[in-house]
Amino acid sequence: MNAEHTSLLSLRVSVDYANQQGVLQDVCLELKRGEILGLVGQSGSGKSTIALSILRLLHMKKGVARGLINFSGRNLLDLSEREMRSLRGKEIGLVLQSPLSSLNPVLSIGKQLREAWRIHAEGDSKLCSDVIAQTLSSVALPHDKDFLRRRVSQISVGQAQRVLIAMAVLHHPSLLIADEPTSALDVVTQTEILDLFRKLNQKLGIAILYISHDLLSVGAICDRIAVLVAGKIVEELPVTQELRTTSCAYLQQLSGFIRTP
Amino acid sequence: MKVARAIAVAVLLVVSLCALFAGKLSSPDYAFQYREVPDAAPSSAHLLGTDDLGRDRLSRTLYGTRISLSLAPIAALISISLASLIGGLAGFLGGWPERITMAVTDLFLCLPWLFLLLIARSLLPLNAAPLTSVLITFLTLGLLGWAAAARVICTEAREFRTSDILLQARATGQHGWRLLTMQFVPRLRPVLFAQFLISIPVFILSEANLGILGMGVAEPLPSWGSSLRELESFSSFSGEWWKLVPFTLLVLVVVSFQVLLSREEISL
Amino acid sequence: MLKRIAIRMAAIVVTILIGLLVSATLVRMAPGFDSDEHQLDSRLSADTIAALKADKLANRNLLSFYATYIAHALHGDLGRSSALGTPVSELIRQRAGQTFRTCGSGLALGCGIGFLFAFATGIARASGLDLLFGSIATLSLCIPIAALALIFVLLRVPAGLAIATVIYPVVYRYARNILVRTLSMPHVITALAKGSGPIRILICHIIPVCAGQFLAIAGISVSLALSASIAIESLCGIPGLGQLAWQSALARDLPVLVTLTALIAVVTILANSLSDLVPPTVRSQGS
Amino acid sequence: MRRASAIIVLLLVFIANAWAQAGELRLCLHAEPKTFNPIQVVDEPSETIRYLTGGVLLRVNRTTQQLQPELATSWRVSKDGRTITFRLRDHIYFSDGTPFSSADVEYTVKQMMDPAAHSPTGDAFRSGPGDVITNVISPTEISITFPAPVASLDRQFDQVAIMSAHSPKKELAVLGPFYLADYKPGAYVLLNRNPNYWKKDASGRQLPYLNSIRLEVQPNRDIETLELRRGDIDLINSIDAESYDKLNAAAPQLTHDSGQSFDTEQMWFNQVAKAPVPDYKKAWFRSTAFRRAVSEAINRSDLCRIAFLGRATPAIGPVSPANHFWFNAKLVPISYDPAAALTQLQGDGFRKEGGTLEDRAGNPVEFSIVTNAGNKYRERMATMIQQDLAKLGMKVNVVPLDFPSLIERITQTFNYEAVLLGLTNVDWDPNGQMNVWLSSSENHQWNPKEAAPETPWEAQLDRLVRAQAQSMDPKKRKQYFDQVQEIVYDHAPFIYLVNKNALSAYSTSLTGMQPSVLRPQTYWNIETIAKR
Repeated sequence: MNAEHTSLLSLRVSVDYANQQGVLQDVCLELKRGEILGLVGQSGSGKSTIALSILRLLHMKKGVARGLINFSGRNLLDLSEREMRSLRGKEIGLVLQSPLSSLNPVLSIGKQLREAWRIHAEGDSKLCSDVIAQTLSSVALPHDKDFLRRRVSQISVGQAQRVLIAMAVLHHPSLLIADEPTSALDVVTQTEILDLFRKLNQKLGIAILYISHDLLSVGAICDRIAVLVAGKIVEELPVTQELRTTSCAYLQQLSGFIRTP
Repeated sequence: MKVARAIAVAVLLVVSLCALFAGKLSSPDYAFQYREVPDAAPSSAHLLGTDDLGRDRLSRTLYGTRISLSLAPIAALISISLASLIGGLAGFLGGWPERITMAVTDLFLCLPWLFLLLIARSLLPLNAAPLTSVLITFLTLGLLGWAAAARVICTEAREFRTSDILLQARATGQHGWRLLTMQFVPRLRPVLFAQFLISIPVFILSEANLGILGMGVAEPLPSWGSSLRELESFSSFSGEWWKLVPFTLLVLVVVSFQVLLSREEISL
Repeated sequence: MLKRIAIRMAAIVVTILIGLLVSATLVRMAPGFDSDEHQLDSRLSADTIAALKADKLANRNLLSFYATYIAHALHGDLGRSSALGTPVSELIRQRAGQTFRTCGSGLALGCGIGFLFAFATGIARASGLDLLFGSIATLSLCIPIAALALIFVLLRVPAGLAIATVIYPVVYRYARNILVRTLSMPHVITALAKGSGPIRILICHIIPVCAGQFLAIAGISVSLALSASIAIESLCGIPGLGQLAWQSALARDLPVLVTLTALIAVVTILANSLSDLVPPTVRSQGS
Repeated sequence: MRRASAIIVLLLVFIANAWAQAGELRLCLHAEPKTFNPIQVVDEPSETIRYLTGGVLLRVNRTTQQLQPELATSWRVSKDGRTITFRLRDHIYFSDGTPFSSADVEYTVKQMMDPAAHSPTGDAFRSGPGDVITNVISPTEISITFPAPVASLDRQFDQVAIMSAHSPKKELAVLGPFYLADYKPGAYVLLNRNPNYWKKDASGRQLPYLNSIRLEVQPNRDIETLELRRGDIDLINSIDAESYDKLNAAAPQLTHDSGQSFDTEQMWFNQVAKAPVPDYKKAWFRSTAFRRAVSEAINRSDLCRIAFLGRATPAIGPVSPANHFWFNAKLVPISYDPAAALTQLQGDGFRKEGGTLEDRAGNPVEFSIVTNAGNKYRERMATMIQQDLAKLGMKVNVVPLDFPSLIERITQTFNYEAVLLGLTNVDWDPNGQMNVWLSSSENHQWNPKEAAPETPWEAQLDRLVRAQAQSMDPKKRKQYFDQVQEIVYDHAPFIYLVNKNALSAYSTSLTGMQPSVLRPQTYWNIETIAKR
């Protein structure tokens, strides 16, 4: 069996919030191993809700998910909280959109990385620092003591985003959920981060659910695109190499999809 | 949770309707002393019995509800507004305005305000109408109650000032009023809400305590506070449940506020 | 650094001096400053009444009182109580220990339970718990403090518990709501997504981040405890500073009240400086 | 075996505790005592301690209301009422062992009358200008001459605790049944049995029976009642009506109602000419018809029944009917008659329009009654008077004020309209009230320090109280005082409302109790009280 063709994640969920019904209505998504799926949609269309419901963190926003979330052959909605916890960070990683506030402001970066490692791994501190150093260099960050001792307020936004990504891929998860990871970044950093995602995908074989409203970036790295409008998937298309290079017209068409209803 | 909220709405609605139609539901004269039956147990004539002077407890409770329940939240709002204005501004501006405001707040928390209230009473004419003095009382309470909350809000605002939520919001072009309403106020809401819930019963009780300075609700006007003062010699309560009705009502109302206002789900 | 501390100290001293002036003015201007309950005693001659009031009348001129008070205070002499005739410093020495114990235990207990319950509602993710603890808080807020004191005497429970009952609702409400806000912050979601358990989230990602606010709450609960101790000590007959404050307020005892205000101001300022010790958690970028 | 010995030890500890407590009387003071110096006493807590520790020459028997000898075996008052001669007991020692002689009495009188000492106790003897002459005739005999006659001179010595002239312990050396052993400010005063106390009981056993008295400082009356019920204290000297009622329901064996006391609750109108009150209101307050109408429109029996739960009696005048000798028996209780009151008002130019009473000029009658806040009974009475007077069409506002503010208003600024207060009468002899009736006095509360009597009846009062003070003949004095009571009755400068009952409560373990209406009601015979 070729890993490329087995399904990693397939979901079919509806989500209600306490103060808003039908945020997601029977949304179906399928993600293969090693694939990058772009999820695009306007703000408020329910993209982040999908991310949180896969990680089963929806209750943080007072939401309830119903349906089926099949991940590596298990329905996540049936798992206990303890089982779920061992899955988070180990098999599914998450990168949020505002890197500076997504890192703990009072702990040093090194400490947060070590924490992320220790939650799911045994072993001495030597191994731990090795893995961290390795991961940091793979996201093109320095891994000297001085950098690790810094806090989030002492690094740049781009660096913070790389730290977040490093933290998410520390355990080589099979799925990485990136919720608008580039929206807070400048164009140059954006490109760098996108390159990084592609590299991680190719080198480590990590499947990525790439959530964004920025069609250009989605078009740049994704294998397929799903379009979410008002809680429903309205379009699912593959992105071919050809499209990727001369994509303008097509993307325009997609934009139409997003804006019309 | 939905059920709880529905119950809360129902409680508040019933209580305010009862207060509104106090005259229809009970004897309209809350001040009349039925001197043949002082301190009586509930009967068909007096559904909640009578107080120590023979006044109908039910009508006193209902009219008292009208006064306390309309004025205490207003006083709470005044103190919240002051606290968020002073604390928020100080924390937001930072630097010396913050330091001075905080020094003033510290000072405010330890000054003997009792004497200010005494001075205020001596300036008020002795024949001031009961309602006027109630209004003044609650107003004073609202004006004096901000300091503690202002401290918490200031700390909050200081964190907000230095956070990059602000930076990011600024970066996306929000500024001024919009920044205030979109970012700052929602962030402060939990603290303000806490302050509101704490203040209501505290103000209702303080009004009763101010009564002993001559600044509370003057006789014969009823208020929850003066009914609650009866609890102070509670050893007489063995089995006299009807004396606990105002207390129970107050607890019910504040808990209902709590259920209604707490929108945030808490969990980890 | 030394300069900063010096400025800070100077600011505290100025605050206290202003506090002294304001409280002296309030007491002096309050009605009944010149009066004495023995004025109604028909057995006493005018001479005797004048003698009874002599100590108080010596303080009639506010500015001269203020000047002498500060001059003497610099030499460690806090004056003499005009109602009890005892040196103020001795009165305070006799009573400070009692109040320290009562308020200290009350504060520890009140803050402890308040924070504990707030965390419990946070961790257990049950809104039922919140309703329960919130209702307990409401209940204790709705009981008049005099009744509270009486209940505690009836049950032979130490007065510290009564102070804890006053502090708990405030600490619980503020702490719980700050906790709720912090819980929805992105770094907590990140930490959750890493697979951290609730305890770890609380200890590593919430408490350090909210330390400033939590200390601010602890700080204001100190001044709350002090004001509660006035009522509780005088109702329960506990010979502490609170009881002294109440007696002096009734007697318009200027030297005692002014000294107590200064004392409370020092404690309040120190307590409230706690939250300033913690630097703002999130610094603006660009360093 | 070990368990048995443990039980025995426990039992012994328990018995020892019980033994130690058996002879200890415990009660509450309601405030901090301000002084332990007997001549400086003004406040009640200090007076309690003076009573329990001080040895006096003569004592008023609180049951018979008669004088009895104590440290003096006999005494004689001269005809002019200025000189008193005492013969003292022999072989008496102070609590610290210093012997007692007439020199100590001389010392005490000198201290008390020293103008620089401002002794409140001495005020009772200050009848005129001049020096007090003491003449030590022998170690057991002394005569004291005052510059002017002192009304009921001998009875005043009930308040004079003899101090030692020589003891190094100064005023802490005492002749009374107990001495001050320990004092923790704000917490308690501990008195121990005076081993040198001179009195013996009929069987020759030395008094007092009690080993010690522990006076706990406890301002809260509710807690005091609670402690009595629990057995933490043994005695409540004067308990308020409501606590009495509760206690009576739960444990009737503890409560004692000695009946109508000497204390009065009264209200009066502000008649001060320069008071900051509108002139038309002053005119009402100065009208005898207005005051009498108000007095008659108040339902006193309702006040007693409801405000005091039946533990009070309608008052008639300044002297309580319980004071059998001095009360003017010709006075009849003031009848409750709103109709007559209205007629009386109409005669004075008032008229009732709709529900409102108006004076001649058409001003609606509205005034405020101030009273001291926190006194439940006075607040209740004021509220009831509010409803009573509403029947006449008067609008009354009840304003409770804290005590110092109230005193300032009624003694200094005169910024009040009517006040409701109580006065305690410590003295059996109404001479103690003299300052209240003299129009020139500061204690002439409705209109203090009048340069000359402003009304004929006040002039008459001045004459009568002066005459009774000069006279030594009890019958004459009684006649003068009867007239004083009649004038006060007719002109109602004070509207007397009720006489509270003397209520007390004490544990059944106390024996020898003889509660009285005179202060100190329950422990006046402290030396013969024992605790089982």
